Amino acid sequence: MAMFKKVLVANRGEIALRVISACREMGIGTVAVYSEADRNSLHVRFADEAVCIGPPRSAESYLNVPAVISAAEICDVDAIHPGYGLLSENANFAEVCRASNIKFIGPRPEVTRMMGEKSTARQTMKAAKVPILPGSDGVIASVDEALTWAKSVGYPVILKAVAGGGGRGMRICRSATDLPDLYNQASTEALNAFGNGDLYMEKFIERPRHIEFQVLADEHGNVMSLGERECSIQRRHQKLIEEAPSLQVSPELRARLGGVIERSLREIGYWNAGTIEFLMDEDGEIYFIEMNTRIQVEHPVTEAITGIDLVKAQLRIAAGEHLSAIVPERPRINGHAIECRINAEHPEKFTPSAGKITAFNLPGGNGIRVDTAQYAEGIVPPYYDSMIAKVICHGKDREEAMNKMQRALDQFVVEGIHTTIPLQQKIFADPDFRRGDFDTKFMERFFEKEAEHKRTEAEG
Amino acid sequence: MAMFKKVLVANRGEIALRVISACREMGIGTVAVYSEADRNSLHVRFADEAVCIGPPRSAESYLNVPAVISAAEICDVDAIHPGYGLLSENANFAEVCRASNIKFIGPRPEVTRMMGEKSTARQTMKAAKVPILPGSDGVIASVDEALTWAKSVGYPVILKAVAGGGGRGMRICRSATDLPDLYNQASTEALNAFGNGDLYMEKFIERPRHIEFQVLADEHGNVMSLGERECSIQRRHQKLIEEAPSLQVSPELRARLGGVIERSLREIGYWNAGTIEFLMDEDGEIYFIEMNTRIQVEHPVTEAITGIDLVKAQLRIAAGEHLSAIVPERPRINGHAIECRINAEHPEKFTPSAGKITAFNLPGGNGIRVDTAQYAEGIVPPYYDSMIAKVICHGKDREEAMNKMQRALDQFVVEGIHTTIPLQQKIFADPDFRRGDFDTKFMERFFEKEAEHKRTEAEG
Amino acid sequence: MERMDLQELRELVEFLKENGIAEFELEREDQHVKLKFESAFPAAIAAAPVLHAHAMTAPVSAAAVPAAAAAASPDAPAEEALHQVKSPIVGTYYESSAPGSPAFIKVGDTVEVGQTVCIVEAMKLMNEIESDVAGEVVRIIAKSGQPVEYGQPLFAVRAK
Amino acid sequence: MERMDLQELRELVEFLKENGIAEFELEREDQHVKLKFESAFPAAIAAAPVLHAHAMTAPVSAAAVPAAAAAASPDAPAEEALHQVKSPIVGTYYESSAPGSPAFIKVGDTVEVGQTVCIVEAMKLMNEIESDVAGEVVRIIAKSGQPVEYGQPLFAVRAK
Repeated sequence: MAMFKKVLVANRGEIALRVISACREMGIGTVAVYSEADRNSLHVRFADEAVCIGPPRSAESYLNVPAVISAAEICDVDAIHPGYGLLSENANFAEVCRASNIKFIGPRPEVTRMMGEKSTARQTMKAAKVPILPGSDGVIASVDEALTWAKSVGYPVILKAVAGGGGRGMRICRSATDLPDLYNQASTEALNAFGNGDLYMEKFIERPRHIEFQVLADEHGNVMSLGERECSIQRRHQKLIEEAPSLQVSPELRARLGGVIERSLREIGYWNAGTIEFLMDEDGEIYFIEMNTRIQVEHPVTEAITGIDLVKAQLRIAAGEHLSAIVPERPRINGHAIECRINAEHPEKFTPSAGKITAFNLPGGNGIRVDTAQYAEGIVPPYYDSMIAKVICHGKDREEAMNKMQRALDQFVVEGIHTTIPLQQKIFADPDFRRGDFDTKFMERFFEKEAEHKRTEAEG
Repeated sequence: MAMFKKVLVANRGEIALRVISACREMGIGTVAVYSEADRNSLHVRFADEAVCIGPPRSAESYLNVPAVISAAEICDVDAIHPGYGLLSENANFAEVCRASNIKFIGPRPEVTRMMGEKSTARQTMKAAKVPILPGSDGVIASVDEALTWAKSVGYPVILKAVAGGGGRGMRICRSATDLPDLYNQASTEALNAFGNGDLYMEKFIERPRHIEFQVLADEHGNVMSLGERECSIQRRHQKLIEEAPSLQVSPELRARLGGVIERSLREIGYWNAGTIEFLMDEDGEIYFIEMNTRIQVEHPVTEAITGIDLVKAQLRIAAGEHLSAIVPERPRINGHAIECRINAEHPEKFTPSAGKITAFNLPGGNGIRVDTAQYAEGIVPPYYDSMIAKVICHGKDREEAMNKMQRALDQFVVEGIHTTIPLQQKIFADPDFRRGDFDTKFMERFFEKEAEHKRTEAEG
Repeated sequence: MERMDLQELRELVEFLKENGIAEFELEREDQHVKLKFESAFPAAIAAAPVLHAHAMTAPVSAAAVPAAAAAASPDAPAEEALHQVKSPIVGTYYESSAPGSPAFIKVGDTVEVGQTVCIVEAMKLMNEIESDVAGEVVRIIAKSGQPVEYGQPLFAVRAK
Repeated sequence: MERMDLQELRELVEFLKENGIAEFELEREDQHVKLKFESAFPAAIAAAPVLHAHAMTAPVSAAAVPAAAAAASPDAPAEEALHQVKSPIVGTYYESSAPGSPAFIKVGDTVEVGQTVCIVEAMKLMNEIESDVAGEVVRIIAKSGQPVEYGQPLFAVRAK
């Protein structure tokens, strides 16, 4: 199959520009789509063609399947790249593309759908021998059964209401002695709250790390794991900082888990770039949580340390190329890379900060990559995701990458709106972060320390 | 010797910011110096301290040795990094630094002086077995002697007046038959023009390529060649585009010449980063022309393909570190890198274009590095070098690097002043350039083609 | 405007713009000038997209209507009074229901609100587009068979 | 524009910009001027250096002299009329020729053009700095032993 002549990019912001840039470098024509709020966006300016598909609200523009497909048809494109978010994991959209004879750059809709349902994905991965978070796999009938499950899962465990939500009917249990009481409390609470006292059990991880594996898979059954990223620095499940490699993943674990993932995705018939997300417990045990069947925000850290262009790889895979032509040999890991997501948010209150950017200076120089679609005098519209830029630093080791990031953040000037830069500057000065001593609860502790610090200062 | 605590950067623009960034990443304090015209420059903003050293004219500020030294003294710095140009190859300045107990980041003044005098440098390199441009090495007494020299040098040769200049008393000679007449013409012309008919002879290279080797050398006698860059795309001896590696340098030549250079610099007692410039003739023979004893504008292309930070290496060498700690093993060449120097000049008339930058969008994304000290609403003052930015693209091969550069140039928006971007966009679309079929005369032919093209269009 | 004629005003405006002045007011016994610029001088980067080729004919965007027009000529209100019927969807514009059939409307026709004025084909569906205004059709902007984007003007109508 | 022609306005704006003034209003019986710069001016990136610590005491730069002074008080022209004697070189400022010796000048003294007013040491050399103005010393700005940069104000003199 020949390479595409023209690709529509069904996204906005930095990822739209990222895909447009990759296409341009490959000689592929590009079509941008945009809402009325994005008329002056750089993805519109730098695409070969651009089509307005609706009013500002995403539901009426970027998520409007008929509008996107019509734009693709009137511009006569061969393929659609969905970026991340928006329509990227929408199996219906992928089906409409197929019906319209437009190549969707992603896996088959059936695979997207399977991986989109958490329990199906879990069962699929379990069957393929990928380690999943141990648990009761269903309703527990009695205290005795709970004790048996807990013994096999290993303490601590967490009891959750099947009908639950919001922490009600939920108990963390650290020993067999405590279990009967906690079981009864949780069941009663659940019954009162939801009219259903059924509970199930999962292994409880006190301080999980978020580790994810990047893969590339072609349409001919070839899969390659490109190693992991660690994304434990999160605020309310929103990643703030990502890095690769993870300090917690040994070459043996990387190779072993990579092998398991490669086999499982081959069985599923997966193709495209993809990410398998895991939690790692305090003992270094790792458990599957979900799979993302698209390019990921933090893909550049993997690009930095492997030298592989993941977006170009997506395009080549979708055009039918063999993985062996795209990645001739398993890449060595070269140095260490860290990414900061720069969001248009107040750095302490996290309120979104839309508006006009009055001053904008991007950091540059050795080992700094910036992915952004913003510019001086540009507008951050209030309708979409608050991320306005990604800064990626690549150094010979983690220490150098962190020092580069500090330097880059100091030189990243954004005025007119608030950004998370001051927060990230503080994180990079935090001794625990610098040592690599963190997990997904890091930000909670960080904010507590900050508050404590402020109280002390106020008193002093 | 411990690492410096504080370094003064005796330069301006992108290279000042480059050095400041390297220092920051190493935990070294920085002092910027600036003229009154540069008060709002980024090197002033991003240094820890900044000292105004004089009025706009370079001679009264950046080239004012007492002012720079006084600034270093009042700020109590350990060392001065001179960047390129300005005081970087001024042996007197290096001597004043030494006398003032401030470490000059560069070689000993004696070595700077030796390499600064062309004939001494030539003799030194010749003695160290570095190939130099063959020639008579002095005045030719007669036609017969000229014939003898020409035979040993090999045709074509060029006769030049010892007292000459501006092409007078100069003749290119392609065969022994023509030589006697040309010799007499040149001698007569020289006598009439300069009152001195003495001639000397050099090998004439019709279409030389500019090839230069990057080296690092420590203060303990260790030297390492980091391979070559090709800088043949020049306009009036001003480099416009540089790349590494050169298509013309085989691994064998790279290793052999690297070895010769390493030996010769060890003999000289050279330390610091440095660049040995050569001309390469049509047969691939290579001849020394001069050495630069400082960091070079185009150093980032070598950084891209070797992964070595040359400015950090300079700092570590000057602090007394061993090369083996800085570059543990000879680096492999990784892919291909190209740099464009973006000048504030009219892209056809080459008149300098100072003024206020009204819009500024830097290209970013995978494999793009930008070194600049400019920003939207910044001012390009009329007093200094016209270079406002460098764009460096790194790809897996030359084709990808060129495609990246085209994409990056398309996304590099500068308004309010003229830049060379439109010229470089045309060069990257030129079939000869893309094939690698060029030499230092390329730009002459390119402008002729452009003029021809315009004539044809006007007629058509 | 004897004291400050247009030429002088032009220079003043030019000067204020160069110096990034957003608001200016000058009052004297015989004269009062007050000026306020649009929030952004059309940011150069943002404004540029219109420079490069697009699949679509550029919709009448903010930048395209020079503020000068409004400011300069109170005696030429022609264009402003017209209502534009815009495409509510992306697709291909057709003037008639089938090849060879007469166009739904032509210049000089009177249209009512809700009257079908054209077809926009999207995803193989023929969507009848209705007028959102009543009045006289003054100009047909789109050409039959032409791709149109969301919000692209199709007709100019002098509203009644 | 007889009172305030463009040239005058130009100078005013230049002055306001240099001093980082965002808004300006002047009202007199016969005249009223009001000016507001675009938010971004003076360019935020450029203006910021004063925010971070420098070795030098910030020379009287733009930002330091509050424009308010000029704008607010036509009857307090104090600051403007003063001439600043600035350091012509980078170095260390000394008020006297040797420790313990009396200062070359003190507040209230009258200085002549060419009179030695202080020493700036640079590269171990004691450079005598001469006044470039004649008048009364109103304020001594620098402190003995303090490093000074090129153009840094040392004294304020009311010129005669």
